Amino acid sequence: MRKISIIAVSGIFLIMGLSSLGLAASTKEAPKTIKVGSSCSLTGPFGSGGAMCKAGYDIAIDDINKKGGVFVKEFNKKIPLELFLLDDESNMTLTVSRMETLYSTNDVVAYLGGFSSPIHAAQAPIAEKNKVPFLMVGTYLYSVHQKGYKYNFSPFPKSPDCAKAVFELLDSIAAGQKPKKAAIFMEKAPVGMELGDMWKSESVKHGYGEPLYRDQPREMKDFSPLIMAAKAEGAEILLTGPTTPEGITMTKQIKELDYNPKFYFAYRAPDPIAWGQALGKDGDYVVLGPGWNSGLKFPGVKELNESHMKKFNRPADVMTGPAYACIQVLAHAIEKAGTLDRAKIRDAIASTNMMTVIGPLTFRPDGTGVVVYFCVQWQKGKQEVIFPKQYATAPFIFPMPKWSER
Amino acid sequence: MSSHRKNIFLGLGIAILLALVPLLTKRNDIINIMVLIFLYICLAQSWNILAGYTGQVSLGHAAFFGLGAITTRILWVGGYPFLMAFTTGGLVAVVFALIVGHPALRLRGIYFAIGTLGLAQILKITVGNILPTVADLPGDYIATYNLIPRYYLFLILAVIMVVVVYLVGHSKLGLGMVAVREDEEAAEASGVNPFRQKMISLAISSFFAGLAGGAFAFYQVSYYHDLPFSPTWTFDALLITFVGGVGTIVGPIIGAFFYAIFREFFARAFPELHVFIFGTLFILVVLLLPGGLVEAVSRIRRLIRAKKTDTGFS
Amino acid sequence: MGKQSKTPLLQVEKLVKSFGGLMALFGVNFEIHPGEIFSVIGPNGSGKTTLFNIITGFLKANSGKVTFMGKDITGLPPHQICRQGIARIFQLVKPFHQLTTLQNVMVGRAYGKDPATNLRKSKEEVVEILNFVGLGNKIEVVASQLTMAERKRLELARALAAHPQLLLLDELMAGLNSAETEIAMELVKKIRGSGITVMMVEHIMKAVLGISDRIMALNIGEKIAEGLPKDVVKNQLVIEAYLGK
Amino acid sequence: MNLQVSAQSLIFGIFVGGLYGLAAVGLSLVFGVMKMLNVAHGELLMLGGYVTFWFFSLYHIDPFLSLLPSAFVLFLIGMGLYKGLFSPLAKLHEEVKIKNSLLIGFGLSLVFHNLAIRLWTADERSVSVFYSGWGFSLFGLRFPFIRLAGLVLATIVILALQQFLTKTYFGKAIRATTENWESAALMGINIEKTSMVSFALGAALAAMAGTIVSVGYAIHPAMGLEWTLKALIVVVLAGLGNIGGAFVAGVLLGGVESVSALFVGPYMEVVGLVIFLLVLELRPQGLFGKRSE
Amino acid sequence: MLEIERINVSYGDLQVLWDVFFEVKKEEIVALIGPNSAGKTTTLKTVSGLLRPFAGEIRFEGLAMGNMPIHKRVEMGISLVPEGRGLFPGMSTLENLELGAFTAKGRNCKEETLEQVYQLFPILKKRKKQAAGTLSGGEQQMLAIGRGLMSKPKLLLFDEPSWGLSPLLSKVIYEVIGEINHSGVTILLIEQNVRMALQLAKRAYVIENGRIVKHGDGRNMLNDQHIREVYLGTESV
Repeated sequence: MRKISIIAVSGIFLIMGLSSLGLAASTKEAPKTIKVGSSCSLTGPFGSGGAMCKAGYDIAIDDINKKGGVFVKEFNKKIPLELFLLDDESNMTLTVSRMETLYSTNDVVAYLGGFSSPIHAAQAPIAEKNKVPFLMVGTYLYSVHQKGYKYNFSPFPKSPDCAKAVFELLDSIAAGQKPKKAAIFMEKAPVGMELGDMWKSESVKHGYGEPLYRDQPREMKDFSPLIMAAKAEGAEILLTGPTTPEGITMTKQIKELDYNPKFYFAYRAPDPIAWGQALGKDGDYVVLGPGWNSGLKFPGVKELNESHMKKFNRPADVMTGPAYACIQVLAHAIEKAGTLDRAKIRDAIASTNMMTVIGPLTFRPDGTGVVVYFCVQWQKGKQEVIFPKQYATAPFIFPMPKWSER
Repeated sequence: MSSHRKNIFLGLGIAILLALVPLLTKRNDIINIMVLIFLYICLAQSWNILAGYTGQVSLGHAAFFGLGAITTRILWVGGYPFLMAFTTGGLVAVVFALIVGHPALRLRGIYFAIGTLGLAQILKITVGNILPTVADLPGDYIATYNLIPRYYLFLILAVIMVVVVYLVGHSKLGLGMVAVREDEEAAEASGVNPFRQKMISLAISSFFAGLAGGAFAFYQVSYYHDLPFSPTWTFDALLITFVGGVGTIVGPIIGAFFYAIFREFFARAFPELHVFIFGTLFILVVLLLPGGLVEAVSRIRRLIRAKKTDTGFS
Repeated sequence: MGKQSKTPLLQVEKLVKSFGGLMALFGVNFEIHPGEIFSVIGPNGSGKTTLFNIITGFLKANSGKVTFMGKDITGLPPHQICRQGIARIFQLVKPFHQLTTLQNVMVGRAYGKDPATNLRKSKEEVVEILNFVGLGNKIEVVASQLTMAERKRLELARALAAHPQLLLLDELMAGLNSAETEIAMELVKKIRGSGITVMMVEHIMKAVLGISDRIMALNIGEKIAEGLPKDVVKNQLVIEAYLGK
Repeated sequence: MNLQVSAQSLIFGIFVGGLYGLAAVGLSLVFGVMKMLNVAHGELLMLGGYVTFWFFSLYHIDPFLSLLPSAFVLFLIGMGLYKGLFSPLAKLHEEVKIKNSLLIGFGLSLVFHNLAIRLWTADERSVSVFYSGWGFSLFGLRFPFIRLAGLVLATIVILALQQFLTKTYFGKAIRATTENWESAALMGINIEKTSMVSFALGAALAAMAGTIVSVGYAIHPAMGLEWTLKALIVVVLAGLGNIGGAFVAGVLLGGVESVSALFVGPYMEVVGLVIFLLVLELRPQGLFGKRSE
Repeated sequence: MLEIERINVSYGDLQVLWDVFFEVKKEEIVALIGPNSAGKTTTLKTVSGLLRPFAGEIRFEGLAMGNMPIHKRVEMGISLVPEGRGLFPGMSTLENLELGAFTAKGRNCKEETLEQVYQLFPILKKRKKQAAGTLSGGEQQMLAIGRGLMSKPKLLLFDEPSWGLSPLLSKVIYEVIGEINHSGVTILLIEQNVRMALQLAKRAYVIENGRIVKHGDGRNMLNDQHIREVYLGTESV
């Protein structure tokens, strides 16, 4: 009797599970929608980045569907896009499961990225395995593109772009004012090491000498051991990559310890608009490389900002632009391919050569985007593009004023 | 014993049924969620041996899972045959368990729980620092990656795990473990060496946690090396076992189904509120069924029985 | 009257135990001979249970020596002492609550002296023991469902299943009514009859006097009398300690 | 590494440690009185931080002024949680109680996490007052006002709590309940009420820690778990139910971590944990725990 | 004053009291005697509210107590000196005593009662700053009794006041119990040391296996054949 009820209960679970999966339809008639999927972090530590991406996807799809959708030659009609976005709870195993769900249940023609490098590291091979074109933003991770994957594309800067651009920016400083000695604090994690090592060699290459290099422990709450070391060494260039909450704490402590680097670059931490809200004027002068900025003059940016304004009462966030561009690239590729066949869409993406909200875009054979690397600086509570010069919305302020002189 | 035979037939039946799943569906998401369920069963069941049967609530389970994963992955990708890498993973976890077992098992109750949590965290941070790279597979592995063998590996592992727990539960060894859990002094007075029982149970627990880690390393294509050491694996095992029914053999199984399927179901149905909804459901289950989901099973059973004998009463 | 052979089964010498500053046992000496029923009496807090706990290894004595069958067992852990052939019951019974009576007793059988390796084969013997203590009709009952008196019997059965040569009974009769006490006394006699030496701590005088071969009286950690029941009970020190002046 | 750098790191480590301590004290109080393990403690801390953030961004109330109001809000929430979710567990057997309180705490942490995202978005927040970053120097060492104030306030709160627990009748009732709830009930102490107030106090203490975190560090909806884990380790390090000890242990751990970060970098947490394990091996009852017979 | 009517009590599935009944009149000393685990402690716990009967009724001063919580019963004037003393070992002697006076009534005349307790047990005054857990057995018992008195109870329940005490100390404690009774406090006690209890008690009830089997005058009981057999031994005295 007991065993039967156990079977009954597990049966109920199974049926619930299976029925919730729904049944995938596969006919040759024109589908009602073109399905795209994203396993994105809405909860957990990557939740804030995930939310920025989601906004970009939503607005872009809205914009396209307002015009009736994407024209697919195979069916000779415009078909609207439909986004299936599942929360992966910032969990690297759940995200695999969600990717499979999107593939099997929702039968998506393309994947869109989530947010953060560890999540993408887990997602990329799934796209490759399922042979679904995958467009990802919100990660600098370069190594993932060096594995010969064919379905992974990223219209987003990668570690080498950042390493190069940061030192080009430094080189643009007048000879007499050039800062001396760099301090690098990076997490011992794939991106941290990748970018940290590149900065290290760029520093030597560009004549700034061997930098002070410190591994930043994860979930650090007190950065004084790092800051004091940099201060003691007289490092005038600070290059680092904390998470946003860590970066907020670090900046507060830099001020408290009266450490005055002339140049302060942080990847990822100052990206969200929350940086400025959280730090106020103390967040100013920090330079970041977010891949995009709402002040850029590329076509479509203005409209994107307006839509974002309507929804969230502020111009689009840094991840929102690249996320929007993903949809632009995808729509363009589908139209070019004229079919919903994933392999053909993949080929169309690979041959992308178009203007997007993040600027002109093509892809290298490894799937990384040939994108403009924008250096952005927080100025008066706003993110301003300062590099490359032709896109600048404001001049680069250097050196960063001393805390006592602000 | 006829109940023995019934149990074995029932188990076999379910296992065969599950073995047929990949033949009935080509859908990776179903296969995938089943893999997740089997993984949870292995994790929870191996934790259950130590916590449920022997009464030692450990929060360091992720350490064994992680050791199994890292060993298997490195050896396998390094070119050794998978089965050898897989078994070595389990053994490395056991060796670690034997080393830390002596000092750790001297601690009692919450001190043991938090102490083992500390141990696991040390290992996680150390691994994260020594191997900060992505543990990924060479491109040609991915080209040939197939979920089906993973499915069967996990299924077989889960079945073995359940069988082992069943056998241990019905053996002299299991009797001694449960005696230690129920009353350490009384067990000692009856000739049971509590420390030995705890050590054996820790060894079994860590071996299977290590194997589960190895299977994970075989399944998950690409991840950071310290991911399998993350405390969430421990908490998953604990929550699944507790919510299913600790110290029972069906508890972790029901718990794993509940935990994986409901979470997946809500995540699909309510992308923005699923965590809230699942949390609420979880609290409700705990408040209404303090003995775990197995209690629901026994309540249903009682209900059925009450219906049958209803005539006489009231 | 017990048969007094030359080598004692259990020999306790100069046992001293203190908790913090409190002296619980102060140089206690005694011997138990094979086949006898030896009782320890004394008011609460006189050190009887402490004595039991030291003999069975649950407490470490500050000094002194315990010899069992000519072998020094001082300081051995409880499970080894059990395997040497000393089993005990606890004053506050400690059944394995979630296990059936059969499983409870099986623990003793599987881990005590001459441990069983095949549980199924020893089931018969365990059932026999359960019958012996009068729980034959409760084989599949979970221990938490038993009454207090039944739990005592269960505890006794579990101890017997460990095949002891010496059985230590801590207040076996406590909580039993006169009729049940009679039955328990018969049981103890039968146990002794089967060749097991019995040492017991008991409050119920009727029982102590009825079945003991020898009695030792403790008061505040010291031995105040030892001898035949009829002598000990007339000892003035014992009367004062036990019943008040 | 020169002495000044080490000393500076030690000072900053102590500032963080004060927070570890404050977070642990609330958890310890709840565990001591009720034998319940509230793993949603970190989420209560997070809520406290957000309440402070709310006061600051909506009404421009200085976070140090809103310390008590935030604590009060969480006190009320704590009372509600106890009444609704935890009091049914009070009558369960001790082990089942710990287990089920842990499970409910887990469910709660999910609920609060998601709720915070809906209410405040997943963005990271921090309260920056006009005087943040200000401070004074002593022997070449920097003492920022906000961190000093945080530590001083935490110390005052703990001292006040100690006074409350040792000097007032109600405080004594809480301690009595911790030591022996049956006897406490026999003294005429209302156990249900004492438990509820202790739980609410635990939540209020978490809120104060949250307030200080929101000023000197950053808050975000996912921050709960790491604080819960840290608090758990500190509670056990100090010895269960030892309230003043938990604070001291927290300060010690914070100091050790920061100084060791100078020498072992990313292994800094390992140093703290190794010390923790050594303490457990040598003193299984914790640093300040009493040995029970 | 206290009327117990056929109460039945169980621990989970295990019933331990069957139809236990007795009464205690104002200013009486009543003893409840019986072998270990006969249900004496359970009875006291039920009276004080730590356990609830599933059948039967307890009335105090004519008021049915039903589901009244423990602390309300203390406020009404029932105080228990529990088995094994139940002190707060980490708190000082004085704090233990103060907690005894937790009720409003107790608090009102705290200082006064404290003086009385110190008079009964002068040693407690000397030990007032010492943690209760570090006191000797006798001192702990004194503290437990003193604490019981602090709430100004009308009815004081003693669970084995001579537990773990030397005969001499037991005697002292018993004298004090007598004194307390003289000051107007009604007393219900359970005791292993039957002779002592019966000498002091006005009336006594015998409980065996969870049932009341006998009751009568305290001193007469000392000569009762059954009592002598069961508790004092046939051959002794």
